[in-house]
Amino acid sequence: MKKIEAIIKPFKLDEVKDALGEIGIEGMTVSEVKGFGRQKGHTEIYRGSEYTVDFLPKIKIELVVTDQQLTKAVEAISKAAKTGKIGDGKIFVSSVEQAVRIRTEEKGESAV
Amino acid sequence: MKKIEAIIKPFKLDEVKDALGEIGIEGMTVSEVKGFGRQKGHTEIYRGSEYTVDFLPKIKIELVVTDQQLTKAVEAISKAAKTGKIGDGKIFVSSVEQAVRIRTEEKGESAV
Amino acid sequence: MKKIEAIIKPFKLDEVKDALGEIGIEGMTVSEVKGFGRQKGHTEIYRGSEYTVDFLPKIKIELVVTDQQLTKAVEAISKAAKTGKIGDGKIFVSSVEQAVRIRTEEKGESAV
Amino acid sequence: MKTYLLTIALITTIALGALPLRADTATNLPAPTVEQRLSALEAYINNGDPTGALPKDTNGNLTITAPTTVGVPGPGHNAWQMTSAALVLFMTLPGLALFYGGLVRRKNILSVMAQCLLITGLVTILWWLCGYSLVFHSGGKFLGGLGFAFLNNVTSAPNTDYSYWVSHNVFSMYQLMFAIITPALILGAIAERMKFSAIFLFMTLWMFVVYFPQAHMIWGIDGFMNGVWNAKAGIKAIDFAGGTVVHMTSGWSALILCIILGKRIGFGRENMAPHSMVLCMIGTGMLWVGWYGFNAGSAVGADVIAANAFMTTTLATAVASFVWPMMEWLVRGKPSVLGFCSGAVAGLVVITPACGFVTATGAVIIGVAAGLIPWFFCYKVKSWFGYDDALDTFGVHAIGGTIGAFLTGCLARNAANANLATNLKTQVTDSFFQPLVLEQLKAIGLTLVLAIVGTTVIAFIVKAIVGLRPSEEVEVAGLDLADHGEEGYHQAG
Amino acid sequence: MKTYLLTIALITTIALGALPLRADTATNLPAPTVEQRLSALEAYINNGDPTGALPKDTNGNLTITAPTTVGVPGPGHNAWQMTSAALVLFMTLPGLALFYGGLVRRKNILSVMAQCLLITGLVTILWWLCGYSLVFHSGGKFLGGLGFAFLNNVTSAPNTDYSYWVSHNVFSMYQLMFAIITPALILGAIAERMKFSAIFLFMTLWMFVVYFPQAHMIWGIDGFMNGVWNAKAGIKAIDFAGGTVVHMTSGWSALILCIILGKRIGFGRENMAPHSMVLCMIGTGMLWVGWYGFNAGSAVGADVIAANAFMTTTLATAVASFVWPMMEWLVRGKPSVLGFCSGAVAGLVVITPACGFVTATGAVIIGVAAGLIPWFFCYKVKSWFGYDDALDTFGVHAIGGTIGAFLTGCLARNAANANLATNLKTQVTDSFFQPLVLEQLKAIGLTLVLAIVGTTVIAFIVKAIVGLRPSEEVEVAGLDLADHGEEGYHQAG
Amino acid sequence: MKTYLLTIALITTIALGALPLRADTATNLPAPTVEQRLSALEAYINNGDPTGALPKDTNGNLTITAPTTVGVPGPGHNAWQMTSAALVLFMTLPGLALFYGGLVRRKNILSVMAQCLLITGLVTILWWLCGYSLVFHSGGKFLGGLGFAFLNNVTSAPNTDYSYWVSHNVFSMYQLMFAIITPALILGAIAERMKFSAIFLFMTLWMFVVYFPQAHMIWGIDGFMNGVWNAKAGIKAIDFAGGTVVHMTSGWSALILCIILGKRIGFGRENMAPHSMVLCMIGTGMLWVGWYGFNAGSAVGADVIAANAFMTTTLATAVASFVWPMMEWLVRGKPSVLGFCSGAVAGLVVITPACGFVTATGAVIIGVAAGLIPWFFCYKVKSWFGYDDALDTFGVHAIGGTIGAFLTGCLARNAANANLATNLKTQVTDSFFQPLVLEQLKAIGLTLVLAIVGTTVIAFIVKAIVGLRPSEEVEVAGLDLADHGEEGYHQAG
Ligand SMILES: Nc1ncnc2c1ncn2[C@@H]1O[C@H](COP(=O)(O)OP(=O)(O)O)[C@@H](O)[C@H]1O
Ligand SMILES: Nc1ncnc2c1ncn2[C@@H]1O[C@H](COP(=O)(O)OP(=O)(O)O)[C@@H](O)[C@H]1O
Ligand SMILES: Nc1ncnc2c1ncn2[C@@H]1O[C@H](COP(=O)(O)OP(=O)(O)O)[C@@H](O)[C@H]1O
Repeated sequence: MKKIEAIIKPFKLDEVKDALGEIGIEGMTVSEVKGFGRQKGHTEIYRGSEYTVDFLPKIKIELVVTDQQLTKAVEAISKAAKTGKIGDGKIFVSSVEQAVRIRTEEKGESAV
Repeated sequence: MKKIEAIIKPFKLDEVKDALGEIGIEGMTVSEVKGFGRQKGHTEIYRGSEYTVDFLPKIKIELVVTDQQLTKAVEAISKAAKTGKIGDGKIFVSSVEQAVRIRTEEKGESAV
Repeated sequence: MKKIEAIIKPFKLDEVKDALGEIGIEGMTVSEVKGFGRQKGHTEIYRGSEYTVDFLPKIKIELVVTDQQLTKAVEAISKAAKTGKIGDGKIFVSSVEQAVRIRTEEKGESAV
Repeated sequence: MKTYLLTIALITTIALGALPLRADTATNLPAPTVEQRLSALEAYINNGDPTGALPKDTNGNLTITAPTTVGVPGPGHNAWQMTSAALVLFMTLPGLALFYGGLVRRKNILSVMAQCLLITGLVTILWWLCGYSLVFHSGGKFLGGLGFAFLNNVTSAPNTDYSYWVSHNVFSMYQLMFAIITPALILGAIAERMKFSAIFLFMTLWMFVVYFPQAHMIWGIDGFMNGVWNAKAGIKAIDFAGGTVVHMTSGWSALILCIILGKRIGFGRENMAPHSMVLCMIGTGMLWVGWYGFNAGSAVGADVIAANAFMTTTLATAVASFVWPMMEWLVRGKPSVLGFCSGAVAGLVVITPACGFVTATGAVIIGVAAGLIPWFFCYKVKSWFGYDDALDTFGVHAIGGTIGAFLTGCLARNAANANLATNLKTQVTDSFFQPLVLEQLKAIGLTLVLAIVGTTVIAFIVKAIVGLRPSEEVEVAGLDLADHGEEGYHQAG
Repeated sequence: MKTYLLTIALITTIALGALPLRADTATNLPAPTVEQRLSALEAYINNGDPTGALPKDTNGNLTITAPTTVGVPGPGHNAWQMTSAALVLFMTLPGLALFYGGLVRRKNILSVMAQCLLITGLVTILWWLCGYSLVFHSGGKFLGGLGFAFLNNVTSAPNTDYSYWVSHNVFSMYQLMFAIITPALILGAIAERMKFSAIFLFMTLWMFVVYFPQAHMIWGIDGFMNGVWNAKAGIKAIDFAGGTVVHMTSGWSALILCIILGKRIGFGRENMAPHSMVLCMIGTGMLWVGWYGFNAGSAVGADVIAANAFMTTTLATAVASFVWPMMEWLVRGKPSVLGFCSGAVAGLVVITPACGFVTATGAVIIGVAAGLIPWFFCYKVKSWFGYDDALDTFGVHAIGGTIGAFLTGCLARNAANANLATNLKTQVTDSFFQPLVLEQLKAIGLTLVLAIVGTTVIAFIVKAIVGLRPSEEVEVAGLDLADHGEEGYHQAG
Repeated sequence: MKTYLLTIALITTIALGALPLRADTATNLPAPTVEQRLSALEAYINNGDPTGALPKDTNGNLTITAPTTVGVPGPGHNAWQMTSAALVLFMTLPGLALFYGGLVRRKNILSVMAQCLLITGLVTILWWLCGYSLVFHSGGKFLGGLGFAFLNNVTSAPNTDYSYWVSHNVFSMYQLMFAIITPALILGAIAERMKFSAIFLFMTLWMFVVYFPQAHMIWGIDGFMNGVWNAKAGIKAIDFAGGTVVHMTSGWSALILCIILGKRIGFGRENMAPHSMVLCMIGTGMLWVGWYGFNAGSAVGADVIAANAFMTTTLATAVASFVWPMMEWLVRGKPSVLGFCSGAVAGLVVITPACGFVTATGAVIIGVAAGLIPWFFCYKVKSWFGYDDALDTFGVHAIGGTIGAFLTGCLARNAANANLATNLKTQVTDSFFQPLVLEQLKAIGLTLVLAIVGTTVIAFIVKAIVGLRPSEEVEVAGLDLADHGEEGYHQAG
């Protein structure tokens, strides 16, 4: 099993979710994160004080997939999340050794 | 060392924490996430507009444990987090290569 | 490629970011988490009711680096985040198999 | 809009029409003399009877044509009464909704707001139908008649049973605002765990069984406990702005209902900390400001009594808002914002029945009592007994209202309110244990019985018909989504 | 500050100076008799003309020295008018800013607030320059003259064209608050997607093209549609507190502008749920409370008409706030907080033109209509047509204002407002389809044309000069950062 | 409660008792004539002396029985004063608490609220003890006597030193609200880093050392700088609603205290952006609305001067709220919500001393100055000097108050306030550099010295006794948890 972590632009979440749904993936976990990278942040000014906000709001999607699903999933995400503009984000893949579905105590790929 | 990531129902957090405490695990990191899976979301209506909220609030627990603690920890979580109803969540296990305790610069298992 | 996850004290974020910048690392993802460990929480009292808050606000930094950058990056973080007081946090390192830059579809180390 | 024809209009529509007093006698009577017109006008300043010095026949009818300033509202008094009514509404929307809403968990914030809004609409409709009439029309000792049903006969002319210079329709709306906030106070005890439909039914019944009778008994011109104005009152009690009517009824009903309802799931185990002390504090500020309408407005006129009530309300509230957190500081090491807020509200509650009857010194004493006793109840007594009065409606309103009713008996002074000399000469002797105290105790007893028995009966009826609590699943997920299909806050987007 | 010399001061500065009426005649005229002074004083109570019973020459000038109570404001009326003006400002800042701000997405909350604040400053400056004058100075049927430009001649003495007892400067500030909230209402339809500079330009032009003419026509003493006070009005319409002037103009303009502007990016696809129903509900409470200044304040004096407006406003609003969520409960299974809030605002909108003219029964009927019809528009009609009226300004204000104008025609009753007998004797016959209805329909038509044509023209001018919408990137990122360089909320720190 | 016996009651308790003037002479004197009664009544309309036209002996005692309208409050004036007092409290609770609270970081929001609440309770108690007396009882030039300690002799009858028609107890509560908000303003400069116990002690001392003397000097009937009413004033300055008393004292004290205190940990390095511009904007709206009570209420009566103050306050505030963000737009490319809010507050501050003395034109000039100068101080000057005035109390209140005091000297006009002709005939010549300007400069100087010296001394005393700052750990973690054991917001649950 593989874990895919994708950092994307927030307004792309729905499209990514749908793209994953189309290839049969219907489990994922999402969180709000702040990203720092090439995309420039913005400056906020409050009376005399300027604050540079380097961290931009991003969405992190985490999903564990079977080895076969991996390529299709990465492609689906990367296609749906792309705008072609700086700051589109990254996808990272790593290995997962075990998975458990708490409700049923199933283990392994069937738990995903 | 292994990293355990558990996605659980929010109101189960205290029970899981206590269960882990009982087996001697007292370090973990918790975040609020939104989960998407088989459990159905809900619909919100604001005047004429309906919004389907597919993403449900979940809690993600991350903890790094020594290899020996692994089985007990996974069991403790899975027992404490279980309600038997859909949406109870998942536990994923992966490998961690290195750990550092920032305060003391200890490395490896003793840092966990 | 390696993934570094660092749990640090919130007010240290800027220093850590700068320290990483100095060694040429300019991509990372940050999230607000709650940590549970040796550092004691606090008690809140509302009229007659006491609530013990065990979970303390922490910042989680995630960054994927090339194998060569790893040691320098871990050192930079651990130096910048250190106060010497309990609760300074942890750094965990694990392996990443693949990375994709969504915008360009670059893969591997160049995507990081 | 300017009122070109008002002078004429008033003579034709109001003076000749609405006021039966002069309706048939307006013609052919001698015109008022300058002296008579002047005395009618002077009465405006003192919020007195404009016909006080005018000649009347044995039936009390004027034997002269009424001056144009008789049977009409006075601008200063009407202005203050409209302002006061708006302020009392402000106490509920959004004051109380924020005070309570801040104290619940995030998932239930909207349920509190919806309940406050529901009560506002519901009680207004009941008030219009017959509620106002049952309280303020004369009728019996325990309930009024139906002469004002549908607000019939409730015009802009004053109802001299309650005020010489405030429009009857303004008075009725002012009193409506009290009828709205009273049941809304109950919501604090039962927050986070009562079905919306159950609240709907409960509140409807409660208004008829508890509020209307109690309000009539205390404030109705022929009410059983209206010691100030009803010479024939069975219990010669006094309650300036609603210590028994508002706070005791709601507070004691809240206790009963929350016991019948049972504790919230997870009570004592889960973290149920207020989701936003910020909202709670905003609500407190609004309650305090709005309460000037509640207390000083209860003089029904911008007169010397209103002025006194304004001062006593300020003193008692500020003192209590200081004492409560100081007790926390002493006992727990930290004065909390919730302590300041609770103290302020407790001060407002306890001074409510007393504000128009006590002096500055009395107000300060009341402030100290209000900071100590409800604090002790919320801090200690509640945990001894273990009932789940979620937001301390009992500790603050029931205890506060009861102390207030009692201390009003001890501290009412002729120097503060000359009306005490009318029907209560023998009760108010200006000593701490004056005879009035006994009357107040009787009133407290009767109010307690009404609230407790009434609520018990209603609660079981409601339980039988629609049930009281939502399913466990709904309660855990929060009432906002289940009952209203909405969430209080959305982060993203 | 105490006013030691006020009596003297008033005689010298105001009585002798400001009022041309008596300016040259004040000397050598006989002093007023006690009887005359008394009648001037009695007029205060009834908000009537203090010179009504005084002797005048054929030009209408007094033939006696004016009593000291002529040409000066009356305390009760002035107190109420100042309170009302403050309340109406409260409706915009922060009432409407919260009501609308809560309904947008997090990233646009500050843009709504900034727009409300901008309009407040901008409109005040226009008002001072010439806006007040164009509306309330006499001049033509469609627009007033410039005699009050820079608020010249607008002193603390009453302007008897509009009130006998309220200071002219207070009246001008009171009316300013209406001129502020009206364009601010438009913001609801175009929220989240219009450039700040475009709003600036649009609103400036709109005040001149739509608001000032409409307000003069309805409320100006010689206005074309001022049925109550202008005997020569072309259309004998009535609009107590601004159904056509405030709600129809803003609501219909909002529809046109939101259509010209186009839909928000992602409309119908993305989740655009209100980011904080809590703020929205707080705003609703403030709007309701402030609206008493709007409606009862429109009597310009704390008189019998204000009292009636206070009652009708309460009844209609509470009923509508009840009916709308009950319809939701029926149709969708859940009464929502937004339903309660929308119902309340709809009730307030629909009763606005009617409040000073209808009885309690009329108000309840209006409340029911206000709960049903705008609900149906927001719930159904909007989705049929598919325009993106972001926060339902059209559904609530345009539809509500139009229904209100119509129902005012049907339900205006002589019993509620004696002024209807002045110039509208033949229009108001106390039946549902009385002749007044036709006049109201004419006024509705003219208002519609003015709002629609005016807005269309202005919108295209603004589009040509500065453009209407921000870049897609800005819109997606949110207007707060792009237009104002700020974020509504910061978590960390 | 209706006031059946009020006419009688007033004669017995007040007319015969409370007012020494008539206490011993009430019997056996001839009754007032109709003409005399009428003139006493007419004085109500003009907020004048009801005994002005009545016959008196050489000691100033009436030689007739006082009419029933002498020595009693007037409803319209009392209504406005009570409304105003409530509005000024609203400015602090929750207005200022939100304005300031929104600008601090999340972890300190409750500390600001707790501090505002603490000051409210604390100052009320000091006021009751002796504060009111030290300010408003006659005594010396610099401090009053103790005749009103414990609010003794402060009844519902007017204190004719300050008002003919407003109840003395209402006046005392109204002035209390000023005494509350003034120290609370200081909180802005020292936010996020001063110990709660240190604030407690500092504020207690500061009231005695700075506020009570300053308020007495400016407003006390025999005050050293009371140019309007005290013919023997050493400095013939004017300050309508508190430019020196409220804003200069608090603003300059804030500067000194924040310098002595030192900067916040991380100042200039860490992100200290406001945690909620939304709360800040809500607070601004409330401040603006409440400020009508502050400014127009300072006329102590709903008279021509109040009316003028209402207008000038609106104009100056709206103009300043427009100018400040326009400067931002020009200089930085973006008008910010904080700019709009800061401009509004600056406008309110600068017009405060002037509002009752200037014309509409003067108000607009003041609005422009208020938008430019404090903006420049917050935007530029502050960063030049580098002190950590956390929320710009100095930039807005000290600078604003000082400009206001100066411009009041330049723009006070006889046409705006007839009282200027009493004791200031030679000072107010209706030109920009009239002699009054010099008096204002003297008052500015004396106020500066008092605030700066007073604050320095107190700050070092407090430092010695309890220390000023919390531990570094506490400051970093936030004051909410450390000082109050609470958090502002809870996400979960
Ligand atoms: N090395 C990295 N490790 C973890 N997250 C990264 C890394 N580099 C970039 N990111 C995440 O990806 C987001 C986009 O990166 P950025 O450099 O701005 O643009 P792009 O993806 O177009 O190269 C960042 O905001 C950050 O959240
Ligand atoms: N493949 C996956 N990868 C990551 N998270 C998952 C995956 N599948 C499910 N989850 C997480 O687990 C939660 C529960 O899953 P769900 O399918 O609703 O019920 P159950 O756990 O009972 O099968 C989801 O809300 C989501 O957060
Ligand atoms: N085993 C663990 N797995 C994951 N996170 C941990 C673990 N132990 C500690 N942490 C995180 O590190 C933070 C600091 O740990 P703590 O024990 O309080 O102090 P220290 O880092 O000084 O030993 C915790 O709040 C938690 O977020």
